[in-house]
Amino acid sequence: MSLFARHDSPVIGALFFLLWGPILWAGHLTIAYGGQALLCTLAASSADFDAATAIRLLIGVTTLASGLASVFGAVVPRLPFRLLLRRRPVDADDGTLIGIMRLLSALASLGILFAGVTTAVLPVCAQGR
Amino acid sequence: MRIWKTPTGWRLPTAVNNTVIGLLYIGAAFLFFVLAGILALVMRIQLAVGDQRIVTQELYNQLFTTHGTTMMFLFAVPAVEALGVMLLPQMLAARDLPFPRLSAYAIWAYVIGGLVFFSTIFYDLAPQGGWFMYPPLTTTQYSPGNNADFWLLGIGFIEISAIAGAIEIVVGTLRTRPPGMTLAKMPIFAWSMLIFAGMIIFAFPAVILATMLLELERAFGWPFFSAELGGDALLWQHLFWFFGHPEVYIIFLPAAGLVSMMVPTFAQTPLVGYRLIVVALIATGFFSFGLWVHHMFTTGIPTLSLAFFSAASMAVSIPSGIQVFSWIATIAAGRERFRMTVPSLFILGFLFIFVLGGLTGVMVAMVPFDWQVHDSYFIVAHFHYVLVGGMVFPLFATFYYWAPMVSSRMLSERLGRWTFWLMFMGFNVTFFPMHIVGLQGMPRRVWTYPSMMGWDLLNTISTIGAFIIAAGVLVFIIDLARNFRFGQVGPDNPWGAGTLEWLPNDVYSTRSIPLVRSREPLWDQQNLAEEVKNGHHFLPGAPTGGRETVVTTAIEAKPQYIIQMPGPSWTHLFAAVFTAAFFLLLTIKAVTIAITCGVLAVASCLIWAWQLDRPGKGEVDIGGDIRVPTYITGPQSHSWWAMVVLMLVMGSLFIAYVFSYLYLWTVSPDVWAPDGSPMPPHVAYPLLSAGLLVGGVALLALAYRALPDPGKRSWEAFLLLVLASCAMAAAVGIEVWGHWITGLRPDASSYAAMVYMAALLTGQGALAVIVLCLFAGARLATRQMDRVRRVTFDNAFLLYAYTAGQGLFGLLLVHGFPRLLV
Amino acid sequence: MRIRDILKVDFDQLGNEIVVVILVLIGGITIFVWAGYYNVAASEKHLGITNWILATVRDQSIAARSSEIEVPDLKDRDRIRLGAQHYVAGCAFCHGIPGEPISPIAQRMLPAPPDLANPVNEYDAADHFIIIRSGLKYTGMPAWPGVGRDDEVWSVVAFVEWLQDTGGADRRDVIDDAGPEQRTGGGYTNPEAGEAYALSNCVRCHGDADTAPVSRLVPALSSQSPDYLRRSLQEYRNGRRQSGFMQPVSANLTDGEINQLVDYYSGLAPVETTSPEMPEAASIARGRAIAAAGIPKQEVAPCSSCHAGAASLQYGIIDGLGQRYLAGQLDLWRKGHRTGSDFGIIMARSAANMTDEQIRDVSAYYASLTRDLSRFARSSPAGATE
Amino acid sequence: MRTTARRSAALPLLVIGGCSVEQSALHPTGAGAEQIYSLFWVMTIGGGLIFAAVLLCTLWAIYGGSGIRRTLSAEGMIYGAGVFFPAAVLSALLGYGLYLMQESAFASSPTGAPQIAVSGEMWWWRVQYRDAQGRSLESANEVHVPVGETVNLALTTKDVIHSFWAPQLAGKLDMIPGRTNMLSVTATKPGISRGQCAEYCGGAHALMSFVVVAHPADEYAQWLDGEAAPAKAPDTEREKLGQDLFLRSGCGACHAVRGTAAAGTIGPDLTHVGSRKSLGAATLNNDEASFKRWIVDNQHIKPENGMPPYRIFTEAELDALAAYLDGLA
Repeated sequence: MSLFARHDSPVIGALFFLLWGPILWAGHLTIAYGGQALLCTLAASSADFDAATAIRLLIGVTTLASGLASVFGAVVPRLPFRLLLRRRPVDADDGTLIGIMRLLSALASLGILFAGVTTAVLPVCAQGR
Repeated sequence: MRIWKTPTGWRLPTAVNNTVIGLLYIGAAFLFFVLAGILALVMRIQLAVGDQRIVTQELYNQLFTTHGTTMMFLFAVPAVEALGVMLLPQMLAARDLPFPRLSAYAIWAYVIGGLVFFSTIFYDLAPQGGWFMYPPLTTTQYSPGNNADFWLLGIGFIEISAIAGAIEIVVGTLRTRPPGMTLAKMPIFAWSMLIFAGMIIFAFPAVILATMLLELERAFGWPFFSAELGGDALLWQHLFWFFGHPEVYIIFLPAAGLVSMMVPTFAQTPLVGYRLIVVALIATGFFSFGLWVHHMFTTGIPTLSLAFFSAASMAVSIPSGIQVFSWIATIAAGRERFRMTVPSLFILGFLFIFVLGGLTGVMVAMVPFDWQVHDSYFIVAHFHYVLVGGMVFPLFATFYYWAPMVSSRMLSERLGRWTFWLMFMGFNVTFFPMHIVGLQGMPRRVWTYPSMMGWDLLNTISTIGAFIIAAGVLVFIIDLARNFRFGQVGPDNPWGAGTLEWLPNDVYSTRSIPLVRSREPLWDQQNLAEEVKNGHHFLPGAPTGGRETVVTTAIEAKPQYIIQMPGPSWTHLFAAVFTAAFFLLLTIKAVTIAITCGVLAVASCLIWAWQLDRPGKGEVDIGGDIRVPTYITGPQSHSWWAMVVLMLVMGSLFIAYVFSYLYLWTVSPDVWAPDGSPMPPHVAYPLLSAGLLVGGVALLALAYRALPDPGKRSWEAFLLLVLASCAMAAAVGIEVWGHWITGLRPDASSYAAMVYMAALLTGQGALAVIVLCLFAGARLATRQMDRVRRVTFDNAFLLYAYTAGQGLFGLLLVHGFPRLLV
Repeated sequence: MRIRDILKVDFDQLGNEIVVVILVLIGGITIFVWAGYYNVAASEKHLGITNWILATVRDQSIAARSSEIEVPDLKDRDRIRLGAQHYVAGCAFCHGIPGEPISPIAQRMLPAPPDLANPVNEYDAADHFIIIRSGLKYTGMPAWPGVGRDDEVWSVVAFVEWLQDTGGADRRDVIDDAGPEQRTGGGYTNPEAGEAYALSNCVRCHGDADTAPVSRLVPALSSQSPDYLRRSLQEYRNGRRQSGFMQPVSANLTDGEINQLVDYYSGLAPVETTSPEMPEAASIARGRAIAAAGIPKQEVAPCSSCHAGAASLQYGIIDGLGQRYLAGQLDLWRKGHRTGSDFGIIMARSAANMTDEQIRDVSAYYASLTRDLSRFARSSPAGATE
Repeated sequence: MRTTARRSAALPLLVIGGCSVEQSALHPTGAGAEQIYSLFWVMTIGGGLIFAAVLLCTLWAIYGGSGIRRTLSAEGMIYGAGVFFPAAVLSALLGYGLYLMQESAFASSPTGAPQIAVSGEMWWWRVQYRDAQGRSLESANEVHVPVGETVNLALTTKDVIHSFWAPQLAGKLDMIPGRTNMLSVTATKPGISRGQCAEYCGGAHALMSFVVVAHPADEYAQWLDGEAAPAKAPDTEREKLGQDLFLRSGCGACHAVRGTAAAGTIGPDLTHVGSRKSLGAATLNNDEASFKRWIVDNQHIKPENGMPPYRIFTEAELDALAAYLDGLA
């Protein structure tokens, strides 16, 4: 089979590698929005529960964690490549996949930053109108 | 070749070849575009000046609802899916899509359902709730007639045909690429169709669940959306817009992919920034799922939540920026000047309008500004700029660019230019003034406005513009009528493009499937066309004696095996007709006839499936001394992949349900179990039900081991299959029975409705699984399934395992969550 | 694949024969019709086969439409007695009354109107409802004149069912009791003969100075507001108010006759109804609340603001009317069958969102009141427009 | 194909109060609207420049010299113009947006401020004023606010989703069944402006408008007292006949006129209907002719609205009734 590449990559692994950034961004948004909604409901039902700090803490930590993970993916793509595709990048096609993955992770980290920074500024559960 | 001959005469509807049904698909989509366009003209006449009473209030409300619904559901998504069905196989040099009858079924269901839905405007039965159908306006209290049901059932069922097409395109893009076309060498249109299909798989189920909930509330009073019984009108908006916004990107991405195919041809240079455009497509696809709440900025949701989605709405504009600048770079990188043909004119028109629409999009992503312009004519202007600019202009470019592939004569340049300039000028004259009228306070969806408001002049200009667009489309239709000759393929590669769809191909696509080494094979491999024509590449003949194409691995595109594809048949056509009849008869409450049509639809599907899964023909040589099997089971089989994609669809439907369950708890905790409603039954019930589900899976594992050798029959496997189906049915029955005896009735509160909804979703899956298991049993009994030839069994096993898993998680949620709150 | 080959279907062989057969058929039918060969005279009996075909088509069509009809309680004496009155006035001419022969004119119709006392074909109550409400083409059986007045049709159906069960044996209790001779509105002395005849048509059902209405479904007109009575009769006459009973009766009343009837009835003192059904107190209490405050959540206005105290006399006085009559009228407004007149539209707006239980309660409350006669001593405002 | 003769039934609308009443977000007279107005201009100018730049690049790419085309075709240009430049602009824009949202979030005044409860009902607005003295009085289709003072609007709905939008005051806020949304507005200039329902609510959604009247601070208390007073007794003979007709024709079943027997809560409160700036939720001008046309023909002016047409009066009675209602200043 000299006509074709010498390696075979696991499909699921390749998929998760390619979407490394976006998946982190999606996780961050789910935790942020879902956490805020659930905690605001708890705060509404029981007076003593202080929603503001809990939400800011939760979203702060999630932003930090997912932001760093996606920046890490953008800066050192070879590690997740070896981890998920269980082989080393070899030829131009792998180079293209890595290139795509890096920019996606960079964009995702920007999205995470955009969403994360809002928590620091705005009141947590207020309707604010 | 005789094998691929398209049936003629009154047997034409049985055709499944992608070019034939693709053309029907495009034709139907264009017909709906013209019809909805005429509705828009009537609306513009009514709004030309203030205080007009040409169109009554009720008719206008039906007009704008039908215009919106037809454009979004019956024109936009089907048109891009049709381009996928028509162009993708040719671009990937595949003989056809992996499941030709499935796409034929989807297309016929769409055509019939769409025509019946659109016809409701003629006999005063068209829905009046707007294309978004917000409850409580669309509940029976405020829309008592059948109008709303036509939207809920008619459009709901057409989404099912869109999902069928999406499954087809995912498997087609990943598995039927020509040998050598690795992921990184795939044409951009294939990338955009892959992401398009992926988005449909995760977005459409949300609106299908919402449609089911609203139809249940309208028909049986399950209070999901009525506030006094614990429901919430915003639940519908969340579910609808979680689908709504990805849908507009579902419409835009394929159009962007088409532009990325045409620009390099007219610049006669490879696309600059291939990676960047792929990143842009994937990023747009992902970010579009994270910004649905920007349609709900004015509903009083806390500002912090709004800020999350405002951030995501801004982030999504970056990928569009990347694509625009990549196209400009490609135009600049062209050796000679960018050729000014009709398609390139449409592309430049697209750039102009889409960029302006994108900028107003960023403006509207700002929450405070959206508080001012939401639901005003500013938004009408914005989305027409991004949708008409972003999709209709590339579509017209595609008509002119790819016409030679299906018509023996090219469309005329002269008429084409007239069409372009009329549409371009008309578009801006119509929709730019709407920005100003919107800011002057004119809200959307108003059948008239007082003439003292000073909006008359701008609205009159918009009406004149609308007629100019109509003139442009008319010129295009004249051009179509004069030059489009349905018949053998036109001149070879008139534009000098680089991608495979311009290889000389006939009804069976290319004579042989080429080995691909780069992104523009026609440019890089000189006499590829002659080599392919003389059959020097893969699969020149038809070794299995039927319709087949090569299946390659997803990433590296190494040949793996040959698919044997089914040919023309009546069964999928009847299945489509009866499915359409089932849903549409339900809307007018003719229940008995509807159920019979439903049963007939399932029967036709079973007959259709009976002709599939033909025995393998052993190893065959496909050329280049490569021998591949013709029958394969297990995770590499394309039907396994299709089942996985189907399970993703059912999974996202279930996740949307879990979101709705938790959301309704946050809205009305007082209605929830410990104090608001009776507690779920004793834990024995869910445990028994769960036990049955897990037991069923075990039974199927045993049946797998008991599969007979080829040619023999095994009664144990048959028995195990039947037992497993009964176990599943019993599990669902016990779950429902458990709740019924606690006195919980589904129409009591939103909590109760949600509890029964879980059982209903699992029951829906169970019904499909039982039919599949019994079908597998029948195959087993007639010696058509054995240890080697077991694709049907694999599919049944997969679906069974998934439904059991979903059932278990449903039990955990419904029985566990209330106990957490105690 | 040309368009030609795609649509080419081998019609050629079949074509010729089909065309010939069609031409022959058309020619034959035109000659048969043009020459007037078929004898449409009612005196000539149908051929056996034609009879069978017409009968089967008729019965199948009736059966198809009567399958989903819900049959109310037809043993209800009030329905039977009301139905009897209409039957005597309208239907007897063709279908005859037990003991009296069918008029010779009706006997010469083809198909002849069936003698309902001893039925030939086995129609059930639902079939009778469809026949009486929708009528039968080409048979002389008219459709029910009051559009949407299914309640009236059920009264006639109740009487027909009673007629078929008993064969008209105990006529006295049902028909004769309210026969035209006994109830001439005794105390009313009016010289012109015409008025006496007009009054006899009203007295048959509504009773007179000393007899109560023939059934609880019939409203007692004594001491009713004269403006309301005048307007009702005018609306029955010009068809803006639909009723199978009242429209035929008031179709050729002159204004003079209307005024005299109005003066007669509005001057009478209310007559004690023979067996007033006593609704239970809880229902009356709920009814009183609705009458006083309405149901704002369902946009139902309080009844007292138009039907009590100083309200205009254009709105009828409903104290003391029968509960079943009031409930029936409210149901008509809710279904939109009494919105022909300007006043009907106003009443329909309130009745639109009422539930069955609320209608029963309000009707029970007003039925339990005794009429306050001083209400219309003052002069009422200028008459309402036509 | 434009209609030549305008059908006679089209209802001519006179201009309310002399000048054409503004409903434009481009002429803000409220604090919220002014902030958004400045944001609008910043974004429009910025957007315009970017749009021009993109057009310029496209023209250069097609017709430019080989030098400019070489720079444009470099992948680095896509990174620069397509990723970094938008990221920078969007970050600034996001910052500006968060600043504004934070402003409006903390600007919503404490509970002490005067409160107006506005309830959206299918195709008109029920407005209840609750002031410091605890008085609660009802009016319809008009929102009176003091200039300079923040007012809290409690937005609810009786049936479907509506949206309270007074473009000159502030952004819109939806009225969702089962929820009460609080919108705080601060008028900055006295004068009359107009607002409209912005969320499609079926039927006559297009005719569900209202008038916003901003009173100078000192006059507001005086206006409120006037509004709280019961209805003025009719003085002329025609008005007395009109009141008598009003009470005896059952109008009190749905409408309330404080100080008379009419106490209905289904329809709008008519105690001071004569002084309102418009009729039929800002669909008709407020004069006797409009009263008569509304009473007799409201189903044609505003199809499917809640009031049945009252065609039971003679011409003389109608005049009296209209005079009485117009007199309820």
